[in-house]
Amino acid sequence: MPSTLRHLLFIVAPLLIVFAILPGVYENHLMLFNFVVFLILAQGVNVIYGFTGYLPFGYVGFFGGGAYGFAMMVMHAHAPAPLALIVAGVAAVLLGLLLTPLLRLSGAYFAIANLAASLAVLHFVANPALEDITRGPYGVSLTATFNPNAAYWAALLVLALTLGVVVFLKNSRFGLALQAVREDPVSAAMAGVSVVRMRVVAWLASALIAGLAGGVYAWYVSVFFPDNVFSGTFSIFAIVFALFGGVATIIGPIVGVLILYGVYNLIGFTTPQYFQLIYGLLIMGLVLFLPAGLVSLATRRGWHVP
Amino acid sequence: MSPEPTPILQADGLVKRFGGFYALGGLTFHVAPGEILGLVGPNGSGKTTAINVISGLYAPDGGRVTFEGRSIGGLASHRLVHLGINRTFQVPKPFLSLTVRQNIEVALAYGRSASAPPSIESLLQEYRLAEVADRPAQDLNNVQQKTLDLVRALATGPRLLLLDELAAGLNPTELDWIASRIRSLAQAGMAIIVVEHLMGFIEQITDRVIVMNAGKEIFEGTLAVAVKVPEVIEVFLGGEHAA
Amino acid sequence: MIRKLASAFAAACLLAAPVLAAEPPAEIKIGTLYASSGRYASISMPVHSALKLWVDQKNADGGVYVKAFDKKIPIKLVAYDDQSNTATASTLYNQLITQDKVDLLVADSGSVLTAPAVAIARDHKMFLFDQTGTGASFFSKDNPYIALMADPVSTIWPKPVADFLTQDGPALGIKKIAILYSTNEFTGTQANAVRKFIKDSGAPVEIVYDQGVPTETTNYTVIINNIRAKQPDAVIHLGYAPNDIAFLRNVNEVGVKFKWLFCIYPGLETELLEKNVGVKGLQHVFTYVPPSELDYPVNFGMKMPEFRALWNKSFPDGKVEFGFNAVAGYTTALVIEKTLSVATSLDQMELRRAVFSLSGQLKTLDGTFALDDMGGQIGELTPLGQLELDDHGHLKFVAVYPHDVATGKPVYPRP
Amino acid sequence: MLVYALVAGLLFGLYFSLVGIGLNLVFGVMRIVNLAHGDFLMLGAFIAVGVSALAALDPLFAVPLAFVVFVLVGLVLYRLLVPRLQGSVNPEMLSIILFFGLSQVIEALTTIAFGTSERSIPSSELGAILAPLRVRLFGDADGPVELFGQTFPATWAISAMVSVIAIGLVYVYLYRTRLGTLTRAVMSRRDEAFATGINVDRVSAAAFGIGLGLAAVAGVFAPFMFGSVTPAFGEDATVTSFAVVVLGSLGNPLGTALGGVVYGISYMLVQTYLSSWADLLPYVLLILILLLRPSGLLGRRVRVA
Repeated sequence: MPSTLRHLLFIVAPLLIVFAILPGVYENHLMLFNFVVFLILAQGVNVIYGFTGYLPFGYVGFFGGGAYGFAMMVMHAHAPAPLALIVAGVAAVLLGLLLTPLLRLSGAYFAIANLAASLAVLHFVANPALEDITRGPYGVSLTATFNPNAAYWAALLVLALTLGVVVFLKNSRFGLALQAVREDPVSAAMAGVSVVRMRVVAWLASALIAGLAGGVYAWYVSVFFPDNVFSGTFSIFAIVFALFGGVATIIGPIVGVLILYGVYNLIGFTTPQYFQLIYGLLIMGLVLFLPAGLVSLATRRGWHVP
Repeated sequence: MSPEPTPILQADGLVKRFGGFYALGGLTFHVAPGEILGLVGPNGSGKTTAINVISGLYAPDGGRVTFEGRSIGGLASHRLVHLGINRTFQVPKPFLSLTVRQNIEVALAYGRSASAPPSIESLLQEYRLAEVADRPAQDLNNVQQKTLDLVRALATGPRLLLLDELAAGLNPTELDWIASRIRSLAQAGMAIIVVEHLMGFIEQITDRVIVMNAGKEIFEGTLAVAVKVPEVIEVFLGGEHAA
Repeated sequence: MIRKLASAFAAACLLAAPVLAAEPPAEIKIGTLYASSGRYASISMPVHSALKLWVDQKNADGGVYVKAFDKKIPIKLVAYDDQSNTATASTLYNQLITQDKVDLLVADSGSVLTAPAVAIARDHKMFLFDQTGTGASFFSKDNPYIALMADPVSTIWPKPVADFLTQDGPALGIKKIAILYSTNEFTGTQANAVRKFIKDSGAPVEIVYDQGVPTETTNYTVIINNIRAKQPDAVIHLGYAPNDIAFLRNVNEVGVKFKWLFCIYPGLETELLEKNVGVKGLQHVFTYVPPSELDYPVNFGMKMPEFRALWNKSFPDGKVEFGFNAVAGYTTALVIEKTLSVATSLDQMELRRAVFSLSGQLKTLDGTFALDDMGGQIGELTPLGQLELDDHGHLKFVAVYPHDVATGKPVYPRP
Repeated sequence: MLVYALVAGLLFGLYFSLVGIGLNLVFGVMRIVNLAHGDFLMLGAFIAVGVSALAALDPLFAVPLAFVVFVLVGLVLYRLLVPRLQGSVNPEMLSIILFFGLSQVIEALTTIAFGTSERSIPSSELGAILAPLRVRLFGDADGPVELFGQTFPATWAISAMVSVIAIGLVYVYLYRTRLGTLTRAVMSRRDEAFATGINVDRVSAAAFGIGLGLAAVAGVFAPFMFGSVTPAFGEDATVTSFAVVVLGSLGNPLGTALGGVVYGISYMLVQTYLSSWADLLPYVLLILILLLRPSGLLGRRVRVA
């Protein structure tokens, strides 16, 4: 069996099926929805960080951009949710195009510039001068498309698409070439890889993923402020989850989200007063003791991790 | 030497500046298919810069470089690879977290070799990497990494190959082995430019050398003749001319 | 629309019937969130602490009277920490509804953290006790599942300020007004409202400066200088507590004396502002007169002095400041208590009916509880007042507008 | 208005140089992105609040205290965190996440200890010991100071003055002491510094300690420059520090001073003429500088992929 099929059959399908069944069993649908959103975002981070080495510290810029793309379509064009969702993705891709010059930066410089870019987008969207377009700081209320159930299924669809992208990257020469670019751009160019084009494609793909996630999020929550959808914790969580599991793999980010976001919710439900403290310590421990993620426990033993 | 065929690469008055420093100050030379050309000269004479310009790492600031009659100055590296130019690096830079096989796969897939490229298995066998094929490149020793760098270049089916200090750090047996590989590549019609400090190695494999100083060529001919030219001797100051 | 509500109500009554027959529960579960850290912690903690105070007080007394079961039942407060993070807040609101199956859902403080609850509550047909989320977008005709407990909606809150300037102002010599606001939902909406009230009044006053600054602004020296250049007779500054602290400190440090200056938080969080700005810096400043100064006639719950004494006893370490937000939390609690004492079942639509039935009737230490038909709070209005020093050098409030509650004359211009 | 904005921007900017300089040192020497930088600032502010409230002393006394305490904290943290971090595959990236975790821990602990309310210090307390000097210079011991015929908060002038002194001392450290010279060597060529036998570990530990100490010193003035502080104050301060540092170029303390001033002046100009867009400024400046002049205003270092 080709590995692509194996990955789709034994990783992607079971995950999707579980999350399709869970709402019937477990009633905190928003928690399930947030799991799906973080699965999407963590894989989006995986695409850009895992496969090209750019750490998108302002990843939430695309997410918020998508959410506002969705909101503006609903508010101004009275578009139906599915169409608005597509526009959410397009909005994020356009934002990604605008930010492609950032790819000239390396390492921490890229991470910081990306963070600054996401904050710039936040303050732009939230400026009262744009009240007629974005509702500025006053927040949007999308009662016309309010349908959490449909939004949940849309989120699963976006997750399926995202996982499809990652499976493709993991099994294709394209993905291999991306990793080559990450390891050494000069050598990659000397292998005939168009370094700039590869990076831009990965960058836009991860922007699209976050934009769609932002779109379904806007659809689901329907009332939000700029601070809600541009909250830096989306970036941080997505990155920490992806790293915890292990990037450049399919299952790493999935395991990362399931375990770490699970633990996060467990702490939140049980010992709320030390929530932030415990979580901060957990993150530090992760970096110090498992810097290559959980999958490294397996790869260190020479096992292959998809 | 047989009568010279048409050159595959022709450099005319190449200039490369870094700030006010002229790394190349009007370098002119050519190389023909099937020929092994040595670039020699003291440190800082512009040998590696020449290779970097030809392989597209730097755009030239002046002069002209043509490959198979086509001007290639300033083209991006991957475009040059597709045209049939490739190189190795003084310090090899394989894709460390990828396996040896994956390293070669990338080049095979993206090299757009004009001729059918050699198969991955034959490359692994021929260059003694079969045993480590499924290990990540970071596990390889320096010589193996250098070989992998060469194989990565060969996988794109180049017609012009630039070798930057390939021989450094190899023991005599390995040197003989790699020299024979290079010669057989040339015999198959590949043009090869070798930058090297080891004069014995240069003498062993090159048909012709260009001696460089301060970004320009000061001698062209065989090494045996070069070492008798006073200007060349002066440049090396009795340095490395082992011949 | 009315028909829709009516049918929903009818359905609710049908559902309510079996609840009445059921055994009384061992406890009434009230679910809420708070932010112990992050950007909204300083407004969330006082509100939440007040709610907790009420729960402890009632439970010590055997619980609250619940009409649906005609007996006192202890309260269980299910509270989670959202850390000012709205995605976390969403999950936790949902957890409260679907897993903990709380009987009453109470939002976290402030509009940003209330926002996620609005849609979730509506989706699960849970009535949302909105404590201080004054966002105008929360209240719509097609959403019956929300009411604002303790703050007036932002669109009408600043009416006394505008009315004073347009009606009493010209006689005092106030002709030029400057408005400076932080660009967030809370203060931005109030700025819009003030501007509209002033323009619509037709009074001979002119707005000579009207600028929004980012909410993160903590540095007003240059802005103060720019306002001074316009020579306004009155300056309205609308910002959150940290903005007010920085603004007032800068005003004093630069040595500017605006003839008439209004800020929100000297009235709402007087102790906090006094600690950070100092008594001298607050003297002559106009602000909202908090309920703690007005001694509203109370027909339910503790009076202000009692509440304050209990607060100081319960939180002696001063980590959570007593102030308007503390009162807001307690007001929410009182609305809940009263609601439980009149609702004939714990069904959500019956709770809504009970809450709305209190409108205009319930008088707490926060003033008269009054709702518009969308659930927006239009009672509990705060008059305009001025901070002056009493004989002992302590701050006191002088209410100046509306005239029927006024306790003195405004000092204008500031000496 | 223009003159006022320019002078205010200068004072404000000099202070921001001090805010950023510790971050610069840590990143320049170790390639570590200290996302908890703003939290150390916040802790410095709490030390000042404590000195003022408990001991009733001029907050200026908190400056040496904060510096010494946080140099020590820095040395301990360095031992605990950095060697493990440097041993990983990509320390630069992982440091971002590690120090984000640390910032969470610091904020949580501070909240548990002090609560969430805004804290500050009366403006008149800062520089109380300088009162005789002020009487001689300005004629009174209280109230604003006059510069170019305009009045500015005295606290701003004092903060700016202390910032200049602190930056001067950093300059002396880097250019006039042996450890400082080695520090510069490590900054410019970390890889080669190892090869030349410099005790990179010692240099780094010192830089880390001094970086944290400087952040805490800047924090002492935060209650005056920002009106008040809360445990959540660190996050915004960190991002602004990055803007200042990147503006000026990394690894160059004079650059940070220039970056701070450029940032301060442009901030005040935007606030004067386009006030509601003022918060876009640091981010847009940061991105533009990175893209157009990647080495910063005074830098040589290449940071292009």
